[in-house]
Amino acid sequence: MAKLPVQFRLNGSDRAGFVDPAGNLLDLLRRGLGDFAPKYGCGQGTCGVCTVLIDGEPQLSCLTLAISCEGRQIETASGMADGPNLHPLQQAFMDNFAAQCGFCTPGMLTAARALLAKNPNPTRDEVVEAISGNICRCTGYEPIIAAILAAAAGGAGMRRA
Amino acid sequence: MARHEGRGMASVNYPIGMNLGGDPSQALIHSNPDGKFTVALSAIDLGQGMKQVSRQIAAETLGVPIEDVYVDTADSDTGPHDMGSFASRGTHRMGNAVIAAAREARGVLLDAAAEELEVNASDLVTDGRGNIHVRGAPSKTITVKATAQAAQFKQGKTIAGRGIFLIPLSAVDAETGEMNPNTAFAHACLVADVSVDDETGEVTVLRMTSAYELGRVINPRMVEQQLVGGAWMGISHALYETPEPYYPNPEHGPRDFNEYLMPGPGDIAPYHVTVLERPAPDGPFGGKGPGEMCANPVLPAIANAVYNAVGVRVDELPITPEKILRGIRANGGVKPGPRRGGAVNWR
Amino acid sequence: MLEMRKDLFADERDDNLNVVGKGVQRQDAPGHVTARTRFFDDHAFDGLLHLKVVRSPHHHARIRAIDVSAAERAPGVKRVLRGADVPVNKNTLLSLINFGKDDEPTLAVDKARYKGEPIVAIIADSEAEALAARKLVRIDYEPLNPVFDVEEALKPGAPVVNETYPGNYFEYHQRFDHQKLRFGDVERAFAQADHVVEHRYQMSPIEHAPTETNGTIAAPEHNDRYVVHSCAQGLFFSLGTTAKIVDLESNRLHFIGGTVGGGFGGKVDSLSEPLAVLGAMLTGRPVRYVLDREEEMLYGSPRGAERIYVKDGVMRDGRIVARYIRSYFDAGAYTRLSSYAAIKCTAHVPGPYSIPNVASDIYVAYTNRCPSTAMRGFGVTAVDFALEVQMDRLAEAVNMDPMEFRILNAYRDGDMKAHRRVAKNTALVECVQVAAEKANWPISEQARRASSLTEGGGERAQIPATPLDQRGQIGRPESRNGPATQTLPAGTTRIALSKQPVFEGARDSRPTPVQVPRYEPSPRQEAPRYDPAVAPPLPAYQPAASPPPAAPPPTAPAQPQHGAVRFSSVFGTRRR
Amino acid sequence: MLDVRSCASLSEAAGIISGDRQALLIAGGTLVMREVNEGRLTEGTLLRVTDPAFRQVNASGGRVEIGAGVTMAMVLANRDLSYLHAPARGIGGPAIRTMATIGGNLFAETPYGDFTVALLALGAEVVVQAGYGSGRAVPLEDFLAGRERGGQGLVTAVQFARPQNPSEFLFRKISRVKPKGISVLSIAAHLPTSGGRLVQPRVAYGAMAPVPMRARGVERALDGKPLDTAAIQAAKQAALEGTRPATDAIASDWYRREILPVHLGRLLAGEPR
Repeated sequence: MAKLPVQFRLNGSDRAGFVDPAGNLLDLLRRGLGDFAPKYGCGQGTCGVCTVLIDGEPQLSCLTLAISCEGRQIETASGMADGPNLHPLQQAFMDNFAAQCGFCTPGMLTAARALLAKNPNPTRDEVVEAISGNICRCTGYEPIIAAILAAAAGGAGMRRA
Repeated sequence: MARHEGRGMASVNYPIGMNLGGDPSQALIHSNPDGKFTVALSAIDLGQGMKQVSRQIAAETLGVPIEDVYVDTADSDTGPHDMGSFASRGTHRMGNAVIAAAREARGVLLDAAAEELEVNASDLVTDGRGNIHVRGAPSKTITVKATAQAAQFKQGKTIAGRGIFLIPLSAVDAETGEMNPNTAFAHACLVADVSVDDETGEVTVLRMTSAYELGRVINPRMVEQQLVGGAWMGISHALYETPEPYYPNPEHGPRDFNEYLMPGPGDIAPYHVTVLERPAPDGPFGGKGPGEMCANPVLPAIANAVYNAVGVRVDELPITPEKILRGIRANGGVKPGPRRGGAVNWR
Repeated sequence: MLEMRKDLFADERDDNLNVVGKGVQRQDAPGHVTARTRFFDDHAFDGLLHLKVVRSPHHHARIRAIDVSAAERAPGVKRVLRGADVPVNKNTLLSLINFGKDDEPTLAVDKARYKGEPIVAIIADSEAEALAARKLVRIDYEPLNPVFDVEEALKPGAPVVNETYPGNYFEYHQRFDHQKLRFGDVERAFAQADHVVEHRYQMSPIEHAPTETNGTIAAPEHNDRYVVHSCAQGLFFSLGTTAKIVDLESNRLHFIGGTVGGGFGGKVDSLSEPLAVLGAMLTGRPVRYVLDREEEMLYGSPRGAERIYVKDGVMRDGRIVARYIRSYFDAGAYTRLSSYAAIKCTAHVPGPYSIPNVASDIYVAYTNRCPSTAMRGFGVTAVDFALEVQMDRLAEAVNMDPMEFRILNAYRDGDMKAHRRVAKNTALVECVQVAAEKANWPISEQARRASSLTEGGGERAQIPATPLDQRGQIGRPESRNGPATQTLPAGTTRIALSKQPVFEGARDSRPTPVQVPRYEPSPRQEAPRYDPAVAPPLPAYQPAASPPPAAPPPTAPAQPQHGAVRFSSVFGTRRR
Repeated sequence: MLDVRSCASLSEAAGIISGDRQALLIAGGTLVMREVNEGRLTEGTLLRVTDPAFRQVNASGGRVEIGAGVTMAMVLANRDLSYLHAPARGIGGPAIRTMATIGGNLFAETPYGDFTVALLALGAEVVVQAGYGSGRAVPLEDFLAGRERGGQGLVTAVQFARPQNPSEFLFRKISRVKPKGISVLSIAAHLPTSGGRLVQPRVAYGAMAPVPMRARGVERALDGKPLDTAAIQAAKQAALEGTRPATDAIASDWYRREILPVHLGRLLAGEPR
């Protein structure tokens, strides 16, 4: 089966790749374009470690047909920092020791980023809801919730998300 | 409908390192010509913090700032042998190996500084900020950087160290089980407060309070990571998890994170930990290792709290709502135990 | 959330340290939050191939025929592997330390012993092609009766799960179908106790469920070597296991790992490394083998189930005078690490308490389920659950507060433990006291005054006279209920002390800031054997009574061994 | 290998589906892509529909029509559909909700498909288009009964009468994990009243049978009664009529039967779960 071309903007840059017709976005990002921020955790939509933003909406790249992303804006955790300057969410994850093995972290950050973009001052319950599709097996979630609330309190959502 | 609150506790100890010993760890440390150190290991960091623990232990032993130490792990070409990251052995075994390597490297470092300062190495001390000076005479000083440069370009010395740590292997007696198991044990006691819905059998963990004795705490923030995450896992083991929900019947195994039940971020219980430090005589700076035991007391404490709340003993994990409901039915209703204590005393 | 109690044991510590004890940032945190941390799968390779396995749909079945011809012809397929392609297709994980017999194939050949057992591996240009070809493999099975319950598995006539261990139990010391612990006379103590309480506890299996599934990328490297990006929890452990299975010298494997997306014990087994390396060897190309989530959940080896019977004798005043534990580890179809867990469990019995009479019989039973392996708290988590629920019951039976009951029975410095070694550096009492205080759970003045440093030792440091038995001999299930055969006199030890690491400055119980161990020889005997060619020496103690009915097996001849160290006396038979 | 075709119109997609048994519609991807990723779906054609009608919501009038390609997130963003926000929020986490569609939910296997339970209580009809003709409305219950047989055509939309009073629509999903977990069971109830009495109430369950089901016994017990303690008691008595719950990884059939009346009673009485 011939591969199909697909073009989109990834973290602000134009990128293109060739994919199997039924190939998923996660494989294209990782194997095709070398962006290893989204991870493979299940391929089922049950763990959230492959979460990316597509036109600003959080989506699971493992369940997304790559060719459906033609012309769209895709953002991953690789593009969160502004050059050497960490995004406030990234800094808050550091400050709150919210990463242990670090495997869920890119997906968590992306889920949190989607939340703060729409809701700069979330309640704890809203933070809990926002990360409810993201599995963390190390931290017990509490430091992650604390980090997102801290980033929000510091104005992460207002400044840039 | 009624919800019943109950309180239970459990106390445990936990062995550090492979039970019978025979599990060596090695470390290599070397300095670049600027007095910056690399620790080469083959130990695994799977989130527990192996890299950072080794880094702090190396910096402390070398007597240099922590920013001057990076830990490289794990590459079998550069990192010497280590048994692995399991059995709560990382901090204890590898920590000791890192100390040994760092001591050797520090010895060379101080020798080189002594040559530059024209004093005895035994009179030298480090200040942890990148300087070496003569004890009692802080003005007679040389930086670690200058020392390393002199060692490399003038003296022809390698500032490097090798370390290994091994608790030798123990035999086991076939008839008595006599053996030389672990040399270090950590300890804990945990109290769980729960609420049980007597119509659905659902358990809510209201809060947990614990005390852990872990030997020397190398990094309290990382200990907190382990204990908080481990307590979550303990709740999970107690109330939710199993790949065989009807064990020993092997059917209905979960295939994903939806079917494999674990507490979500909306199920978290407030948790307070107090840490005690009784240094292990053979631990690195007395450290033990909190990685494994942190879930263990949670399981029985919750089981005991459920019994205290509604009078049902669930002796088969996980303590599912179904098992509790069946227990209440078998008992002819709830039979709450005595109330234990009052409001928690958290600071 | 976390509070330090620096006042306790302060005189045993020097808190004047530079960076140890400080909550400084983790070295790996910047990489984690910027997503630059590289896990095993985060490496790009040109020409990467993908490996998927065909798994048994049966719990227990004879494999009559395997037809891979259609799969071999499928689009994109580069190679199909069967058991015969695996150079050393039988291994046991602890063979690296010479503990246990090789019992597990990498790809099953004649028989599938659990549902999900790998039988065929397919290597293709893409994952999709490997998955499509997987459907084309035809395997002819003859289903066999499975056994799933540990106690059923140990009964005579149960289906044989694993022919290496035909009784469905791991064989300890070439003599017994279980590991024994004997300390004092539990039967006599039960007879004298005011209350005897016995209950059965069952720990469910548990899946490690790391967010990163098991996987490996192996690729031919320059210098005729293979680079292996591994998720292993023990890098050299996995390297050694892989080298043995693919029959390569260890220096031809270059393992890179160290940054792992959660493990919890589930990445000790080297589930993916050997096949990925073999694939790279046979195709000359990089091969990636990653378990999908369903495979990880169902076939990625769980923490095994444990069934634990606890029987305690307790006096009216709250002292526990006897504890007997009979426990069954569900190993699944192959040994992996269960044999070791039973030993660790034995060392843990009777928990952190001083009990003058203790015995246990710990079995490792084989069943037709996915082999179980290590998990966080291995060998201890389940028995702690059983013991601490049992403790709650005992406290109720003697009408004592559960906290005070723990403190009363807690082990103290100087107490003799059931494995015949003195307890040191204990702190259970203090943990209970502090937890009670923080939880506002009132305890008596006497309990508050107790200390781990006092009341231990003395009479509590004695090793009691201990009846021995020959129950549970290998191949003789009828011997499981035999009488005691002799009594070991009080004070007897038979296992030489290992040379213990000694720290400078530790003797005055005030460690110097920097402790480095050196070794002192054991006071009584030289260190245990290290030469793999030397058979274990006879025990130092020779029984005065008549020898046990079963003749001790002959000393094994020296065999070429894969591992470096003969692993204690636990396993002594020749390895296959 | 799998091929993918994009269809600019719903009728084009319907035509292909009618003529090709190996053609499958992919909307949000939450069901189909998992089958692809795990290797169960390796042959055939996936159809993508780009027709705007597929993702259209018409919710302002008395008759509501929601395109089958409308996502849970779109439902949540639509104020006219506030009564459906609870079931929409019950589907997955935020990322799943931006992908999962109303149409896909109709095909989700138990214990999934909680949104469909809500639609069942609303008396929804499914618009099915077979071949190139126009769609026909099929009662949701009939659609679900025939779902396993397949071959019904392309689902293009769902339709239902807008509830007169949104507060008369109740939904509750019981899961072990909070806030996101799959169902032990779910209950939806549409309880229109007139003069203080219930008029033709509709109650539906998820995870209590192989497909979402109507609770006819409960409906009968409530019909024409005021929603008082006696009626709720009668509803609980009738709660299990017709149920055939499964035993799965989440719960046993026994447990589902035990707690269904409890949760039904709490929902009807306005008590927390």
